[in-house]
Formats: sequence, structure tokens, C-alpha cells
Amino acid sequence: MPRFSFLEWPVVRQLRDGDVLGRGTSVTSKRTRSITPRTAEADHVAHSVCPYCAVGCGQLVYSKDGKVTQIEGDPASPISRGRLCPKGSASEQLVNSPRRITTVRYRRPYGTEWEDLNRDTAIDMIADRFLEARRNHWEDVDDKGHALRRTMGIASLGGATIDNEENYLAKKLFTAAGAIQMENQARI
Amino acid sequence: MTHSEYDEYRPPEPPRRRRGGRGAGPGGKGKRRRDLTESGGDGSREMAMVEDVEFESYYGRPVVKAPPWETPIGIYLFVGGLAGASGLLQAGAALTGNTELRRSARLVAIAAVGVGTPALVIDLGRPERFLHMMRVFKVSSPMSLGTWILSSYASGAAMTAANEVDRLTGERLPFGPLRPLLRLAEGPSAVLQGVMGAPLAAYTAVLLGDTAVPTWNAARHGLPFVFVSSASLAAGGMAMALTSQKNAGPARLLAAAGVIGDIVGMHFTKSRMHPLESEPLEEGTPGKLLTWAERLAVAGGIGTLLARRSRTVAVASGLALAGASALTRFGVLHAGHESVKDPRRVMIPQKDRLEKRRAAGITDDSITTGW
Amino acid sequence: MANADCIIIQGSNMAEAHPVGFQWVMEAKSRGATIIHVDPRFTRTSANAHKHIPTRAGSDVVLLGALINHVLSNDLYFKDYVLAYTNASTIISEEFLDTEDLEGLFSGYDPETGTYDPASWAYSAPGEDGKVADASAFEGQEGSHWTAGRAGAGEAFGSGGPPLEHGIPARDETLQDPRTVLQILKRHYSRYTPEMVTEACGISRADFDYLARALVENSGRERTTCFAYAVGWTQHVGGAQFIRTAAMLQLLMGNVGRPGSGIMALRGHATIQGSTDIPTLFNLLPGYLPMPKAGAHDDFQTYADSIGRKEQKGFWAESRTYAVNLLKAWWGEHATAENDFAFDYLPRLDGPAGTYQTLMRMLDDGVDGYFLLGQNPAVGSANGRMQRLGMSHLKWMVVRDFSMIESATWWKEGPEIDSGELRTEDIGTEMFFLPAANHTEKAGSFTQTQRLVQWREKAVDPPGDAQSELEFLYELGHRIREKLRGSTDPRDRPLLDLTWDYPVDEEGEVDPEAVIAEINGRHETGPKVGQPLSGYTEMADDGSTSGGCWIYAGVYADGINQAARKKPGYEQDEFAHEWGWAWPMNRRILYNRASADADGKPWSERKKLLWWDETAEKWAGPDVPDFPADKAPHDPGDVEAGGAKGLAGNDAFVMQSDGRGWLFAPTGLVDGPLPTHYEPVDSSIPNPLYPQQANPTREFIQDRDNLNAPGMTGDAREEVYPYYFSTYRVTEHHTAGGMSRWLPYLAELQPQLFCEISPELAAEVGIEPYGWATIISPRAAIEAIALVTERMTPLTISGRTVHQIGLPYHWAQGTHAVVEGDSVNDLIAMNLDANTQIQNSKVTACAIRPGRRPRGAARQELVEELQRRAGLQLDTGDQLLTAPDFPEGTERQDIDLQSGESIEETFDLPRHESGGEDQRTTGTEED
Amino acid sequence: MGLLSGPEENPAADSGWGHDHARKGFFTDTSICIGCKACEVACKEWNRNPQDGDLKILGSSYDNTGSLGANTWRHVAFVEQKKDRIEEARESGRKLVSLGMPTIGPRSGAAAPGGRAGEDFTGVDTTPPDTPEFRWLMSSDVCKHCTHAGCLDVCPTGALFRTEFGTVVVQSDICNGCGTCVGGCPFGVIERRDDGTVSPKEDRGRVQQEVPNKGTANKCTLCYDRLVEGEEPACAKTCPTTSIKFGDRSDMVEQAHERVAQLHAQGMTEARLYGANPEDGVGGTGSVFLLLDEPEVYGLPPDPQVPTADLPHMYRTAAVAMGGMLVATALAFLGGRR
Repeated sequence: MPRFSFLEWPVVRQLRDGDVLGRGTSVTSKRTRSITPRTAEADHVAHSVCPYCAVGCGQLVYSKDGKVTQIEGDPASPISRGRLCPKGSASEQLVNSPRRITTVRYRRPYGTEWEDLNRDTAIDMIADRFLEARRNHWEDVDDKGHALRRTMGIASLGGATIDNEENYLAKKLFTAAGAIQMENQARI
Repeated sequence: MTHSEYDEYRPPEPPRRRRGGRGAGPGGKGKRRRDLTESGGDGSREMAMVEDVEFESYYGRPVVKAPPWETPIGIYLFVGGLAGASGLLQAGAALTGNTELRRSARLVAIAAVGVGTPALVIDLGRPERFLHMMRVFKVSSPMSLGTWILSSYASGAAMTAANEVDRLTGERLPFGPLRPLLRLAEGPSAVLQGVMGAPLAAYTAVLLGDTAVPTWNAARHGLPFVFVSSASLAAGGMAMALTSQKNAGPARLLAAAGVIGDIVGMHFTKSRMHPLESEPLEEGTPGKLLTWAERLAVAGGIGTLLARRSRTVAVASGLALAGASALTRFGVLHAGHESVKDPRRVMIPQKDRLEKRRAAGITDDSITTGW
Repeated sequence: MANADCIIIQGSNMAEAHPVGFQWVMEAKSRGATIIHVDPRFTRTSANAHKHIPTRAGSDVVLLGALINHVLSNDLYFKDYVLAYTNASTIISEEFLDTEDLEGLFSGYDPETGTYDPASWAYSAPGEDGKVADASAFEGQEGSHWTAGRAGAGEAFGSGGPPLEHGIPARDETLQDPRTVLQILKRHYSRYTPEMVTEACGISRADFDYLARALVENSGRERTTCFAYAVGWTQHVGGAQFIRTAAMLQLLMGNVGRPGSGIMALRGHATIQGSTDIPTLFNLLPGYLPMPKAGAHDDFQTYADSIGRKEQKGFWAESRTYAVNLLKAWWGEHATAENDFAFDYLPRLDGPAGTYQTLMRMLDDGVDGYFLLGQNPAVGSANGRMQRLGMSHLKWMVVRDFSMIESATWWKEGPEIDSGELRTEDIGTEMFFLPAANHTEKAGSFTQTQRLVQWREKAVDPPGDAQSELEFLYELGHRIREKLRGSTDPRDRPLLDLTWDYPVDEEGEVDPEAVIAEINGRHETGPKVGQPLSGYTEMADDGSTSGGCWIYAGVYADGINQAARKKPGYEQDEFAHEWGWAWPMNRRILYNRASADADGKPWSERKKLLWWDETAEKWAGPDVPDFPADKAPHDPGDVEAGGAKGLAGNDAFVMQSDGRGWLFAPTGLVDGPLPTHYEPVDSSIPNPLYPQQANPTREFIQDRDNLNAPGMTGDAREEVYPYYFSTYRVTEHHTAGGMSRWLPYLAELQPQLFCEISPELAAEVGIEPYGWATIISPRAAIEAIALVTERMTPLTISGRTVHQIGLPYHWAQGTHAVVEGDSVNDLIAMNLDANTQIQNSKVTACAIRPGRRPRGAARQELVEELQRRAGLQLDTGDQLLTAPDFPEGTERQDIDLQSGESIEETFDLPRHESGGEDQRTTGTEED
Repeated sequence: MGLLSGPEENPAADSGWGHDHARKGFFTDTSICIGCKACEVACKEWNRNPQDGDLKILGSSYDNTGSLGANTWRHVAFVEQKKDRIEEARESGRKLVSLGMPTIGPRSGAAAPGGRAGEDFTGVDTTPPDTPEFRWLMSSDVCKHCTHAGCLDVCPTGALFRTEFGTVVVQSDICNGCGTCVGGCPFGVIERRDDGTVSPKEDRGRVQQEVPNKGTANKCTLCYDRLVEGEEPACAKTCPTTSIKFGDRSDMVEQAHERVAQLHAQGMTEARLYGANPEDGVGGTGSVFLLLDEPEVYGLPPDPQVPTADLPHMYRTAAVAMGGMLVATALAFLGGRR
């Protein structure tokens, strides 16, 4: 509790400030007098793009101490002129949601619960399974003898929410592996 | 859910005074009764069960909100009045040398303050901040004035009561060297308590009147009379019950006057209200409470006439009067809560008064403008 | 869009799905533009339009066709524009027969395969009266295995369609020849009358007149009209043709390539455009190069020629160059001229391998592993129940997402666990849930719906184990290559020879700029070695340059990430060329040559965009010309040279092999050269236009769990599925809900699944406002809160009342999100558009009844009870050909529509056979 | 001297701020609202307000937050109307116009109302449009930031205060939750935040959002914490169609007058303003609205009066009552002695 100061007592300030009815300057608290926007306290502002629909609205991502503190429209964007829809406006929750999962989860075959798994191990296991599935369903030629050089054992779905660069690597890796079954939301 | 429990008590809706020509709202508005008791969180956002309305509203939802004042505030309204009028009684008794009545009034007063102040604090959303009430002195805020009234009153009441108790216990309270000071302060304290008594009894009426809650706001022309009368009958009744018949004369008279004032005041109050605004005072739970308040007041009032002869009658009518006062306060409190649930009680009186002003040629003061 | 004088929004709920984009519509409105919304529902878009015209879902071609008929028969089209820039004057082969002649089919239909041979749709060659222009143009397709396979043909040929040998076919500039495109169009659409619109769409004559007047008055030299559509058009069988009809109308009205014109596709995901440009799609390689097909593209030159020949007009002539650069980018030094740039490293298709075919393969245990990269098919894909059953057949699954989406938890809390069809203990699928980094936790680019590539800066590090796809894919590829190191198996060469050495920072994160630089391309040899390409015109076909996606060449020009440019829009003109980068070549309006007349002068001062600057001998204007910058308006073009040089000065449609906008599509579409109205698959309304009821090329996946309502073949006395529902999204949620149902601020705005029905329908079936309703299709039963609203209008179609039901699809059963509800896509069947392989989710027959659905096993029993009552068979609704007098299909005329005879053999799709039912651990019990 | 009612040019000047600051306000033009609710979300994001209600469809078209309250400071109303009601709205609007401008005119000097009506509308089609068969009204409601703010005047702690921008803000570090302000508001805006409104599904192990400022009164601050740095309020910034405009209140009122005149010129006589009249019961509002029907259709009171306007009269009544009480007591003692 701050120490009581008679002169700062709002009743006294009502008389001192000429705010006799106690409506304005006389009743403000210290916190009110030093209020600043959260955005002004950010130590970094990133220019970003809304992750929802394909309009591509500009976003400003404010962060402090490595945590996103606020996401707003970017007024510089000629697409959106600083405006966002409810989803874009809620995207800070997408980042900081307490419901977000941030650890690798693993369910073994016939298991009934999720388990923890080291990420490194997980990726290694996936690489093994990738190669095995690729082998299991490899097709060299079709029934007329035309080369196919592909595997049907692996499929992938998704891409419209991830970056161009990520789509590029996905297509590159899968195609090189002969895995042709790739699809994304463009056809859903 | 709070609102279904109110619903249970709600009598069948009487025929409404309708504004003619107003078409029923299209597509799910107005007329349709919806059972959505599941929805709504706190009391004020609940869905009002408005049936058969022929006026435009937004899905029958409340327009204004009632303050979150529950039972503790009802208690406070009662004991605050009781304390206020007791303050006057003790002052009068002190002036007239009626020691017994003085003592009874002071003890009732301190008990009332002792109950009322915690009740006020409990009802705060952040009780630990009750001292923030003393940050400002705002004449525009009946609650602020009331705080200052109550605190001055309470300090006076504490001093007078301390003296009484000290005397009652044969000066056995450990006041030591402070006792002379205590006695010295008794007179001014009694004056303070007396001066603050009437404001303490009356300000709560302004507090309720100074809201947008339709029934309370519309009652503002008469509610102070009801509240001071109710305070008087309660204090008179309690003092009468606690004082021997021979010394209780002024208390009986005050109580009797209070009963008359209470009944007349309530009728006067209602007469100045739009029917939709006064309805909650007559219907449902608050209506029942107020009916019983009136019955008890009448019974207690008759009792005061007989109380000179019988202590039993005095005690019974004293309690009846106190009960009447309590019921009045709860009745008015709940009538206010009831009145915000139905948007008609806000919309229709407002439209009526707007129309009336327009009919009188005043067309420049509407919040809605065509330009 | 803000420059348009009239905006017709059809097949899109723009205000709800794209509120921020809608600001431009509102701006146009405030400048005086007329806004018209044509949609089955009165939505938030309608609320802000001047007029809402309720229509029947799936009847769009009738309405648009009638508008075409209206402008043609009343001479209201923009004649100068049409003559200059479209193929209206082109003469079509005399072998071509129209739907007018064939009861709703075109020439070339093969009832055995359910496909068209497009040979007879070709242009006539000059001088060769009535002969197909160049039969050899279709070599490699005609009769090939691939054509029969019909895989995603629309996109298989890139954006220009398959090649034509020469850009100058026979033409009649007077447009009088009965075989000119314009005359064919007139005949084709002559049945599409305003009366027919009333009959088929339920649109009154007055509303049609309003629409026609608005369009005509706001087109021409001085004014432009813009169309906006979204999945309301694509998610139909025949959806590609819906869009084409609008495109044709816009070409006729001169509303392409000009300010405030065009057809605006409104897309639903942040980089859904990017993910087709740089595709995670089975049939495409980056830059709309097709995946090679077994048999058809066995050598590189054949492959390249099938896309575009050197000699042809326009930018597709360089297709070989684009392919070489891609192969160089992927296999670097291992891609040499000697080995055809490692063309053989590419796997080959032999039919569609889309998500629904993959699903059927999964159900047959033909797929081991499944990656989900930010997609939630258990909720978002048609027939969600089959999706989840399919997952139970996998050996393993990797789900990369932010939260526990339903596609990750189906084995534990899916509806099939509830109903007892699946038991957690019996499911052998190994699940990996890998937390993903979100858009603030990684840098990278999205391509938005107008082809604008925008770079995002990274704000913070991802929390915990979360990582970007980039990092994950790089790491996965790295380990796979490590594990294969030393392998001598030739099948592992493409992996081992892959260029996969991206710079990595100390936290193991790949530098995304290195990837976009590879996509942009660079000089591999020569004086500029190592330098980024400035554009695709710098690409060489000899291996001296590389580039991962030719249309993106220039995005990293001068070594600067052009997509990351953020010069504020308010400091630039309306094109804002210094904000991000648009492919191709930072052009903001495609085909903008058409904004000037044949002489290179603007059509009008008001709609000026590009013009020929006589003195500078260059095209001038605020946008980057989508045309050779110094080719004069009357340049005849060097036909022999082909490519960009081959373009004439008025060949505004630079990607088409004849330089013209195609009113008639001689190639490229598998279901006909002209859009034609067919009824939705399970519609019980007779096609008012033709005896041919439904699209004869549609694809259907036959399965016990994917039954169709009987439609026209049903018992007229008892219609079990008498209503139609459309699915859609609302502003407050995003697709399958993975990014919205988990957020309390969005969840509270639309907390529960609802259905929108008219008061008339509510009264008919006894549903209370805001009470529960159960909707049942032949696939599933779901429950929803009923919003009974005047916003839904019953329509009178062919003399009967048609009720449509609206169903947003964002909810799903599960315990992890803030809100939950039944999954609407469980109702939908997999019926695909043969052009695009997109499913129909906009018109599906259903039943609706008051109250909640049954729980547990009783839920599926209800579905089956209705199936029995409707007498559904595996092949119900599978009847492709219904035109009784189709001359080439006589052998099919006498098929009893009720017999349920299987025509399965006419498909060569990998399909799940009914006999496979009992092999599945989870099959539906037959009673 | 601080007035309790009547026209008042600069309420901040009355509250110790002097005349240096322009009064800020909103103009919410509901005729271009697309009902996207971005304002609701942006508001909650900025203010970290908890999710509202118990996640059920409320039965009011697309509105599932119900009304303004402790947690929802922007609220979008949805109203579906048929032709007959539209015609009524058009008629009632026409009547409003015919009531004409006040003879005295607004004394605020803010905008010369209707002066804009003389604007050049040549080229604009002024024939009344056909009445549509149906319409769907959407409107984003917010705290009115009244010139005479009941909530502020009845607050006993000074938690509510008038800012230099003329807006009314609760200091959550001061408020003790007495609830007086709730009744003081004639628009039903301000509300005490309870614990009970948040995350009803916690029993299912869901993660709870932290609830700030429990037990205190809450309402729109007009983003006071943004205004101090010259930022605009979160809702106005995000609004895709500029239905929510923010700026100097005098400019807002002027724009509002222009817009309503423009709509009238297009034959949309149903358009009207709400809160732009300094003579009204709250002295005009800081948040001005353009409505397309009568205010009660949107859940707005048709003739709100700030209760404190009548406070002097109430004090007088109370004084009389107190006097009566004193007299009665005195008489009681006089009579009781007998």
C-alpha cells in the first residue's frame, strides 16, 4: 500500500485542482497517470501476414521478452489498410492459447493414451517409417511396362496454411522420394 | 440460474397496456417467447421472459442493468433507516431527559450500525477496498454522501453508545483516564448522531432514485417520504419494544406517524409513476413483500395505540413495525431488480414521455434526430 | 475491385468469408457501384448489397448462360473487345456437335469410360474448310491411357490449357459463319432464357432483368463489372464450368484485364494460392508444370511438348525451359543435358492420386503413413466418417498442428468410438503429434488470392518442441538421406542426389530466404554465376540457370527479397508495386493489354490502365504490362518464331496458344468446351434443359459408406431425402475449426453448430426456432440448432417447392476445443468434379427432422433405416448417361434406372470395391 | 461550474483538464456494418477481457454475446426485418425529419446540423429506392461516453473519471465494486465483473483464461491506454468497413450529419442519428450512431435521461422528507411528554 499523503488525498485535490465535483484530474490514480499502451512497451515489432484466409491482411506482431503481446492490423498494407476481421484480430490467442500443445505427443499402436516423446527420437522414428512405407508400396513400372518410379505407401495432406518455402521443400522431398500422394486444401 | 427462480414466483402476465399500431417484430423479435433459461451468465444479462409483447425491443433483452445489490443491501437499507431515526430519537430523548428512551435508541442505533456497515462492505465486489469510499467527497454521488453521513453518524453513535454501555455496566469498561473525555464527548456526539440521523434515513431513497432502474427512478418523487417514514416507524417500534411504557411515549407517537407517512407516502409515490414502472411494486415477490409490509405496518400502527397499556403488545407491535420496515426495503429493492428484466418498463414509459413532450411542442430534446 | 461500377457476387459470401477484402466492395459501393448478391441464402453479404437474388444452389450455369444469351441475342456485348481479344470469330471443326444436337452431350463422349475425346472440339485450320486445325496437336492425349484416366485434367495442362500447333486458326471476322464460336455460343445458349431461369433457379423475371440491366449498363468502354466467386462455385460437380461461364460472360462484356473488372476468386487459406503455384498437389509441379504421366510422357521432349511447343504463341512455348530450371534446382549438378536433366527422377502418375483416391487406398490398407501438415480432414473433408475409418487402417500418422485437432484424436474420442464402430484398443495406427510453429514464429511467404507474395518476419521463437514445417521437413529429409547413404539402389538416387544443403542457424532452423532464393532461381554458369534471376525471361534451357518455380522468378531479383518489401500503401499509387511482389513479374492485373483497344488506346479515359506510347514505343501505364513491353499494337507477330515473339500486337491473352480469351475451349476441359447446365448428382428435379440429367463425366467413389441419394431414380411417392443443404463458413470461424474453435474469443461468437432453414420448412417438419434439428444424409446424421429465418427462401423450381438448408461446417466432436458440435462434412458424399477433383459440398440431398439425433450405435442405425427406405444401392446415382437418344450410346439406352446395375467397369479409378467391406475391421454392419 | 444536465461543450474542461484537449468520440455508421464482430474481438484482445456467456446459441440471429456488459465492451446486434417493418422504419424516420431541427439549434457549436444537407448531391439518384423485401440490420454498440455520465457522477470512490479526451473511464485499481455506477447508466452499459461468467466448462479440464479485474465495474475505456500515445481505439482500427469511425467528437458529429443527409438524399429516410443532440437527456453522447430504425429495435433506450440530472430535485425532496421527519420527531417528544 502506498503511504497516505494528505495533499494527494483526492478530497484535497478536489479543492486544489478546481475539480470540485471529483470527476477528473482530482481522482486519478498514480497508475492511471502513468498509463501507456502495451504496444509502446514492446521490444520488437514484426511485419507479418494474417494466417487465416487468402486476402493476406498485414499484421504487426508486437512482442516483449520473446512473448507475443499484441497483434494488430498493419496500416501500411495496401491490401488491408490496417484492418482485420475477427479471426485476424484473435490471432494473438492462436499464439498464446493455453490450449496449444507445445510438446511432442506419441500414441503407440493399440495404445489408449498419449505419451511423451523426445522430438529428436520422434523425427528419427518417422524417417525410419517413411523409408519402410516407401519400400513396402514401391512401384517400378505399370502393367504395360511404363516406368512409374514411385511409392504409394506415403501420403500427405495440407499446405495452404504453411509457407511457400515449406510447400516447396515438401514437394521437393516427397517427389524425390517418389511419394506422389500429396494434396492440400486447394482441392477441399 | 437466478432468473428461473424468479420466474417461478411470477404470476401470469396481466393484459398489457399496449401501444397501438406497433407491428410485432419480424423474424424472432418481440412476440415470440423463448425458453432459453440455459443461457445467460450473471443476472443482468439473462433473457427476460417477455410474453406477448407488441413493441420493438432487442429480443426482449433488458435495456438497463440493476446494480448488483443483493440481500446485504436490503438489510442495510433497513438498519440504516432504523439507525437514522434512532439517532433522532436519542437526541430528542437526551434533550428531554428521557434516559431510558435515550439508552434504548442509542443501543438500537449502534446495533443497527454494527450490522449495516459490514453488510455494506460484504456487498462490495472488492471488500478489501472499502476505504476507497473515503477517497473523494462527491455531492453528485448519493453513495459518496451516504458514506460520509454514515461514517459521521457511526462515530457519533459509537461515542453515545459507549457512554450508555459504560453506564449500564457500572463504569466497568476499561476506559481508565479516558472516561472523562468520553463523557465530555457525549453531548457533541449525541448532536452529531442526531443531525446525521435524518440524512442517514433519507439518503438511501435518493441513492435508489438516482439510478436508471425504472421503478426506483420513477419513485424518486416519493421514495424519500416512504424511507424516512419507514425509518421512523421502525425506530419508534424498536424503541417502544425496548422501553418501559411510561417512557416510550415519543417512540409510540413517532412510530404511529411513521405508519401514516409510510402508507400515504407509498401511495403518493406510486401515483407519480407510469403504470409499467409501478407494477413491480404491486406484483410478484416484491408486490407480496410490500403488501405484507403494509399489513404489518397497519397492525403495528394499531398496536402502538394499545401499547401504552401492555408491554407485550408494545413488543409485538414494535417487532411488527420493524418487520414492516424491513419488508418495505426488500420490496422496493427487488421491485427495482424486477423492473429491469422487462424492457417494456424502460422503453414504453420513455416513449410515452417523449411523445408527450413532442405533443407539447418540445421537439428539440430527443436523442434520436433526423438530421 | 474498388474501381468496379457493378459487382456481382455469386457463389461467395464475401462479407462473411473475407470481411477485410469486402472493404473494397463497400468502397466501390460508396463510389456509386451497384452490388448484387446471388446466393441461396440471404447472408451478411446480401445485407450490404443493393439486391439479393435468392437462387437454387447448383443452377448457376442456367443464370449465367441466360445472361450470355441475353447479351448475344440483343447485341449487347462489347463487340470491339470481343473481336479483338476473344476467339469469337474462330471457326470450329465441323465435326463438332453441340448439346443442342446431342440431348445435352457434346460430340466425342464415350459412354464406356464416361469421358470425352476432345478431338472434334478443335479449331479449323485456315483454308482447310472444316478440318481439324492440327490433329497432331492432340497426339499424346488422344486415346491415351492418361485421357481415360481423367486425372485432374483442368490443372494438368497448366494455366494455358494444352497446346495448339499454330496460333492462327481459321476465322471469320464478320462472325456470320455458323461455325464461328459466336454463332455456336448463340445456338448453345438459346435455350437459356429468362423463363428457364425462373424454372431452374427460382429467380423471377424482374430479378433477372435487374441483374441483366445492371451488368449491361455497367460494361463497355466507360464502365466495368466485376464478378466475385469462391467455393460456392468450385465445390460443385461441374464447378470449373461455373467459373468458365462467368469468364465467358465477362469476356463478352469486355470485363477482363481492365480496372474494376475480372473474376475475383476468393480463397480461404492464407497461401492456398501459393500452395497451387508451388503445389503440394499430386498432379502438378511448381509453376503449373504437370507431373509426368506414365506412358504419355516417357521422355523429356514429349513431356515438354505436351505442355507447350517451342513454335506456339505465348509464354507456354518455353515450357521446356521452365522444366529444365526446375530439375536443375532440385538435382543440381546431377541434372545434365545428357540425362535429360534427371527427368527420369520424377515419379509418374497413371491416374488421379488425390485425397479421395488416397483415402480409398488407405481403406484397402494400401497406404502406410500419412502426414497432416496443418489440415484437419476428419472434419474438413467430405465424408468425415470414411476419413476417420481410413485413418484407422494406417500404420502411422504424423499430425503437425497447434492443438489437438480431431484428426489427431479420432482414435480416442471420435464419433466412431462413441458409436462403438471403432475401439481404441483395436486401432493399430501409431500417432505422432508434432507441435507446429505458427505464423509469428517463423519467417516465410504467403501468396494471397491475387497472386501477391508477401513475406512475414519472424517475431518470436516457437515454444517448447514446436518447430516450423521448414525445419521439420529439412530435418526429415536430412535423416532420410543419412539413412540411405551408400545405397546403390537406383530408386534412392533421386533422394541422394537432391540439393538439400540449406544454411541452418544455431537453433537448427533453415534460413527461409535461402529457399525462396532457390525458388527464384540463379545463374549456374556464365559471367553472372551465382546471381539471382531477375525474371523467367532470363531462364535458359541448357542448364546454365536454375529456378524452382518459373512464375516466381524475380521474387528474389537483385538478391533482394522482393516479397518482403513493405513500402506503405498510402505512400504509393493504388497498385502499390512496392508492397510485396506479385507473380508474374510483379504484375497486378493480368492480361492488362486488354485494357487498351486494338490500336493500343485506352477504351476510355475513365478506365485507363495501359496504353501504347507512340513516342517511346513502349506500353505505358501504372501497372507492369502483361505483354512484351515493346510490341506495337499492330505487330503481326513472328508466327514462325513462336513464344513471346509469336504474339501479335493484339494477342492480349498471352498465356493462350492463340493469344485470345477463350469463349470456346477447344481443349483443357474434360466435360465439354462450353459450360452446360446439369443437375446436381442427387437432385430429384428433372434437368429442365436437357434429357441428360447430370454431368456425364463426374466421378463417384463407390462404397457402402459413400452412398448417394437416389435423385431422379428414386421413388417419387416417398422422397426420403427431399431437401438440399449447402455447407459454408461463417466469419467467426475458420474452415474445420482448428484455428478458431480453440480460441475463446471466436468460439463465444458462434458457439454451436446451427442450421438455417426457412419458416416454411420449419413449419413443414415441425422444428421450433432455436430448437434442435437432426439432418440425415445417406452417409450420416448430425444435430444442429435450428435458426429459423426469413433469410432462407423456399424456391419454386419446375412447379415444386424446393427447400434449401444452410449448414456451416466448423464444428466437430472432441473435448479439446472450446466449443464442439457435430461435423457437417460427415454428411457429404465424395462426388468429384472431373476437371479439378474437388468434391461437391454445395448441394446434397438430405432429410431433416425435429429433435436431437440418436446417441451411440443408434445414430448409424438411423442413417441405415433411411437408406433402406430409399432403397439405396451401391450404384445409386452412379448412372452417368441419361440422355435417351444419345447416338453413340445406344447400347446403354435400355438400362433400367432402378436396377442398380453396376457400371463399375467403366472406371479405371482405383476404387474401393464393395466386396472389400468385410475385410475391414470397422465396416458398417449390413443387416 | 459542472453541470449535471444540458448542453455542455467540453466535459473534460469541467473536470479539471482545462480547455486544451479535443473531445474524442466514435461515430458508428450502422448502415455499412457487415456484422463481422471484429470490433468485439479486437476489443477483448486489447483489454484482455474474458470470454463471455456460456457458449450457447442465444437465440438472437447471429448475436451470441447478447449485450454490452462487464466483459463485452463492443457488441454487435443482428436484427432481421421484413418489408412491413422496413416501411415503418422509413415512415418513422420521415416523421423525425419533419419534426425538423431545433429552433435554437445545438448550442455546442460542434456542427451546424443539416447545414450539410445543402451539399451537392447532383448526380446522385434521389428517387426513393424500392423497399426491399427483407433486411438484416447489424450494429456495433458501445459505451456512449455521455456528456453527463450517470456512472461517473454516482461513483463514490472516484474510480470512474473523465479523461482529458472527454471520455469516461474506470480505474480498475480504485474501483471497489460497489455497483452504484451500474444503476447510474441509462444505457445499461457498465457492469460489475463476476467470476461466474467465465469458462463454464472448466469441469472438463479445460484451460481457464485468467480473469483480470474481478469484482470491479468494467466498461469501454475508449482505449484510454491507447489514446494517451495517439493510437486509435482497437475496435475502430480493426473495423473492415470503417463502420466504426474514431476522431474528434466534433468531426464525428459533423460526419454523422453529412452521412444521414446523404442517405436521406438517396431516399433512405429510415436513417437517423442517435446521440448527436446536445439537448438530449444525457447532453449528447461521445459515441454517436447512425441507425436505420428506431433505437429500441437495437436495444437502445428511446429517451434516456441521466438520473443525476434530477439530483438537485431529489435532494430537495429528501430535504423536505428529512424536515418532516424532524418535525414528526419533535412533535412526538412534545406530544409524548403529555
